[in-house]
Amino acid sequence: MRKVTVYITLKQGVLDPQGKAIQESLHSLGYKEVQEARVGKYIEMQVEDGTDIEVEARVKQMCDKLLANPVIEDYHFEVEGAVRS
Amino acid sequence: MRKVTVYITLKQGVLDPQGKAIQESLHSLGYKEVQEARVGKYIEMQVEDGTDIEVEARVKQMCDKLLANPVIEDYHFEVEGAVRS
Amino acid sequence: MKFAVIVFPGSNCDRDMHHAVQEVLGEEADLVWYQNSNLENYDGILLPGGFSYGDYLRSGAVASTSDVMNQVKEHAAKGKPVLGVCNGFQILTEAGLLPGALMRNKGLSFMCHQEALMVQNNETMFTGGYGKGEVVRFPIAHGEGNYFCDAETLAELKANNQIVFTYENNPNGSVSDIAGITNKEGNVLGMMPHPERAVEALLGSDDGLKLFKSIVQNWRESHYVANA
Amino acid sequence: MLQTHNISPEQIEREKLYQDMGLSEQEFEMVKRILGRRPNITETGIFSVMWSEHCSYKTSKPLLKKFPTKAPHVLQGPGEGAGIIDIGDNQAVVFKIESHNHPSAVEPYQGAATGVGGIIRDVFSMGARPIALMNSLRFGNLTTDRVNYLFSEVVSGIAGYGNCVGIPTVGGEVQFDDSYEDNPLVNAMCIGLINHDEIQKGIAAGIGNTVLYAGAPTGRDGIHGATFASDDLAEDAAKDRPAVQVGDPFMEKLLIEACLEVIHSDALVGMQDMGAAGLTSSASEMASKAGTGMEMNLDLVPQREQNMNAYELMLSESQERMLLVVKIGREQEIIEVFERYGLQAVAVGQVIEEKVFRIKQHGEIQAEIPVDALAEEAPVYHLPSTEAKYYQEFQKIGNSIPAIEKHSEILKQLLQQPTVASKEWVYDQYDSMVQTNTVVTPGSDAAVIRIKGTNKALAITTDCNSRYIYLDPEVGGKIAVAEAARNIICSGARPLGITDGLNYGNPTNPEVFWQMEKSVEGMSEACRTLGTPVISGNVSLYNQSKGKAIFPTPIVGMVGLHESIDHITPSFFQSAGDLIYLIGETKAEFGGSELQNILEGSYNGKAPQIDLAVEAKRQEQLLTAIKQGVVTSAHDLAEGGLAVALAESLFTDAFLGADVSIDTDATVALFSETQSRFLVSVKEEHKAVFESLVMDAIEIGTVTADGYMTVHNNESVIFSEEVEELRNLWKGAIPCLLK
Ligand SMILES: Nc1ncnc2c1ncn2[C@@H]1O[C@H](COP(=O)(O)OP(=O)(O)O)[C@@H](O)[C@H]1O
Ligand SMILES: [Mg+2]
Repeated sequence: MRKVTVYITLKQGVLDPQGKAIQESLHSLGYKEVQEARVGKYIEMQVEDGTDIEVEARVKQMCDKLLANPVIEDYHFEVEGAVRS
Repeated sequence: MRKVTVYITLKQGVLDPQGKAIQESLHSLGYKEVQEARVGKYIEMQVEDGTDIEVEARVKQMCDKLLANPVIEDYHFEVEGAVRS
Repeated sequence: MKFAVIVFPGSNCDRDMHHAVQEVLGEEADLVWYQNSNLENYDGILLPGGFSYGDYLRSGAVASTSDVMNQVKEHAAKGKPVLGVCNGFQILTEAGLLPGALMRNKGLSFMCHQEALMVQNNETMFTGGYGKGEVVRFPIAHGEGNYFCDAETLAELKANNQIVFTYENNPNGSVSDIAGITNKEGNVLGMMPHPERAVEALLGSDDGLKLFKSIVQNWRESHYVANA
Repeated sequence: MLQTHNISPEQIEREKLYQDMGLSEQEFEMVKRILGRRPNITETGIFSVMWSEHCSYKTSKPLLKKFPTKAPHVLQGPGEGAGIIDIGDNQAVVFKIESHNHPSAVEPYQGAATGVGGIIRDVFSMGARPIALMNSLRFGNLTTDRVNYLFSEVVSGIAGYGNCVGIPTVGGEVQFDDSYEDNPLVNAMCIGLINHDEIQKGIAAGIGNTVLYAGAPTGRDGIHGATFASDDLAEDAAKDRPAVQVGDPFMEKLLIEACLEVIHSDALVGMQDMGAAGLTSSASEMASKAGTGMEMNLDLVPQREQNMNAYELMLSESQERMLLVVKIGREQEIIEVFERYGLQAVAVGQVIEEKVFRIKQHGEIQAEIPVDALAEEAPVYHLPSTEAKYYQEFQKIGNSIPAIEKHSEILKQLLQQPTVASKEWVYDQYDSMVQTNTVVTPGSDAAVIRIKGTNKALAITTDCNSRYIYLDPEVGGKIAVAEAARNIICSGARPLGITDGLNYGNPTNPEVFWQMEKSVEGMSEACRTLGTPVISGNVSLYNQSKGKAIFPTPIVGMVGLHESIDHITPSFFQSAGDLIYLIGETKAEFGGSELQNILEGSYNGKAPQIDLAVEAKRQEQLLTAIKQGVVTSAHDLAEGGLAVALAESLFTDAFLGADVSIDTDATVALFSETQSRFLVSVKEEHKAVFESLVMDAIEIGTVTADGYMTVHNNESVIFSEEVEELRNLWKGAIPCLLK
């Protein structure tokens, strides 16, 4: 079993109303030092083991097909114990 | 300016319908190797600089006061360039 | 009896609540903007539904941190009635005035239709007008009404009779079919279904009217005693 | 996306860059003549969006002239943000429909959401409080993952936006046909309520007055969206991706409240939303309408992204933005209102006498264009029109009666056709009750909204059976209007007027243009006969991909008035013992029918015919009967004919049944889609009065308590089916297809 973590963020330039609301509310709470906040998704999966290459290739497919919306989102992921490729 | 990344996940034992739905659709797409999927939030902030201690203390407050709901969520965060404390 | 309907940026059932109390129930009610407001002269506080702050981050989270909530807490501490409906319920849990949290519906999508509810506790200042076990029909309209709390909290809720309404057919996955709960003291009620949308038969149900009448009734009695 | 920094006018002409922006060579020459010089990149961009079909209606204008737009009760016809109709007591109803097809094909959630946001702004920019939303959708059949994805995401997008802004989504329609597979249609309609004295206009009057920018800061969202919407959907829609805009319904909600507050200030001169072509169209149109000019300094425009140039700022379609013209010296009081709602409002320019549109940035003039050149003087094309070949073939085909063994089986199939099946999966995701006015929620013929403080109510419906229009554009056009009116009448209201959402393929194809021309003529005639003027509308062309055009889909959004809430009539049977009447005779008409779809998997032959005089008479008589209180329920016959209408009338929690007898051929009687028919139930004691009021009503049976739908002819029982089973098939069909 491997832990795979997928990080999904909005593309640069794509409006992030949620991030904006969070930043404003942090300001009103006195955390004026927060200059920008952007919100993304964070998906943790337990995946049956395979070689790094296999797992990474499969996870990439999952992101492209389902997890991320390529029109407005970017993603990157980490496969536990994989040698950075 | 420092980049601060906050990871917010559902507590163990709190069920995650969204994660379950993702796992099911992944299965129906043929990715049967996915044993579990849990969805969390991922907040990237640009924060004015300060010492590691200061920044970390402030970010912790932000999480406790607003960003995470202790009833259902756990969080951890990374302050760019900070020495792991 | 004088009610304050708190209006947050993004509240959208505020006018409905105001209409229900002022036009249908015939009691006094003001729409009170969340900023520099003063709640001292109000007998009851109503937190309406909607999408305060767009429900960004978590529904009710941002609104729960606003100043006016401190006044709501003081008001509640005096034992005066506070009713939070839908987003109002979410705000109350986020603010810690009620236990638990409201999560995404188990089906993941927003739902809007009538639901049958059972009155589990008719001894609160909100439900005196109902019979115990009475089944009523209120509309629901939410995407995050899935009530969650841990086992101990649930046990407490039951022990103190804090569960006021339950769903007859649980639509959203709430633990123990919970649709509405009060605090220990019984003067703060949070519920996902919309009583203010059920005060006119023309719109499909007037079962909610009794809830508002109960609040007024209870207030009259306590004040009769107080002023006697 | 097109690179727009440091490009010289010469380069634009030499490399014909204007073509990438959607300007033809002739149009570019016109631009040069108007300016007396070569346009720079910003000016070229401004002309290209203002002269795009989306903004200029350059190919549809000649057709739109055919619509009847005037009537004593019309306070505002086409031209402003939305049309307005008087409903008495100093009140008026404001409504318009708008398409967001191309954006929804690329990013269904945001495309649909921003479509809803846009139409809402059209309505409150008139000064009206939005009180209801409708949506009319078209998708391919639910057989591919892509279509299922588009459908689910569009619905969530509409829900996500509409629910958050607190305007009830009270109805709509969804039709599924292959022609929409790559090109879904997403049309949203908004209805608002206003007092006569609060009506705003989008005008920039008063030389020297200040131009205020309010709402969201400008980003690079949707640059060239208007042009994008005026071209075929590229097979690789990816290249259009920069056009994706993201909506913020929370910001919209605050904008609504702030704008509806400032209209009460006499400091406000004019207000318009920034829709397609953003700052460019709102500013130039406001000036053009007022016969003035406008000067803007882009350095003052709130910006979300770094170093945006004039081209980007002028063409951005960032959402939730408004442009206001305010009396000079009175800016602050208006700005304060917006600030109280946490919104930015900034002075960005002023109204000038010289009728030019002058844009400055970094102390330089970035654009200087005669105002009228952009609006009034936009080119108009009279495109060639040719009667479609397929139509000529179809007209030769006679009406034959399909052979059917088991009518009950066909009924079950019909009820599971997604176009006929329950749309509960869709509308349960919409808050249809917020604002506590919704008397009739989604699920009936028309939605009904009561008007607080009066005894009146409004009925709303959207309709367009594009299969008929494809088979016969003119007849189909008449039917679309007539069906909408039927739905309004059945609810007990009198039709007031319509808004039209015209969706077609590529108009430069003469056969497509012919479809447009004929369907508009048909609609116009129906509008005249039924007394429903066209007060607003929207045109979406180039709805085709891989060279295949969608079915011509001119959606009719109709609003009606209940003079008394006592007239509100359900479309479902109410109690056992009531008599069931069918109004109107039935002919063998199966062209474009749901039955034909099931049996042949395609549509061909003649569309059902319609006699508008008969239609008008029946509607009038039924409405009279309803108002006299002798009609218990009324439902129109549409897809699937009598069998489906009868079943639908039984799909309530009342667990009723029906026993009806038919004398003609069972297939014709049950499944023909002959027009101008209604199914009503009447109490025994009202029999005489009802029959004296409604001429063409034939008593066909009674409502029963046995929970069965039974149909027989004089010899034998044709079928007897358990209503609960039929209902489950009908309810379960769409969720099942999405699994
Ligand atoms: N996209 C939609 N959004 C909301 N309600 C819808 C939608 N599609 C269909 N409905 C509702 O489902 C019911 C049936 O729709 P439809 O079959 O088109 O009615 P009709 O044929 O009488 O016009 C109507 O009440 C309609 O408002
Ligand atoms: Mg109908």
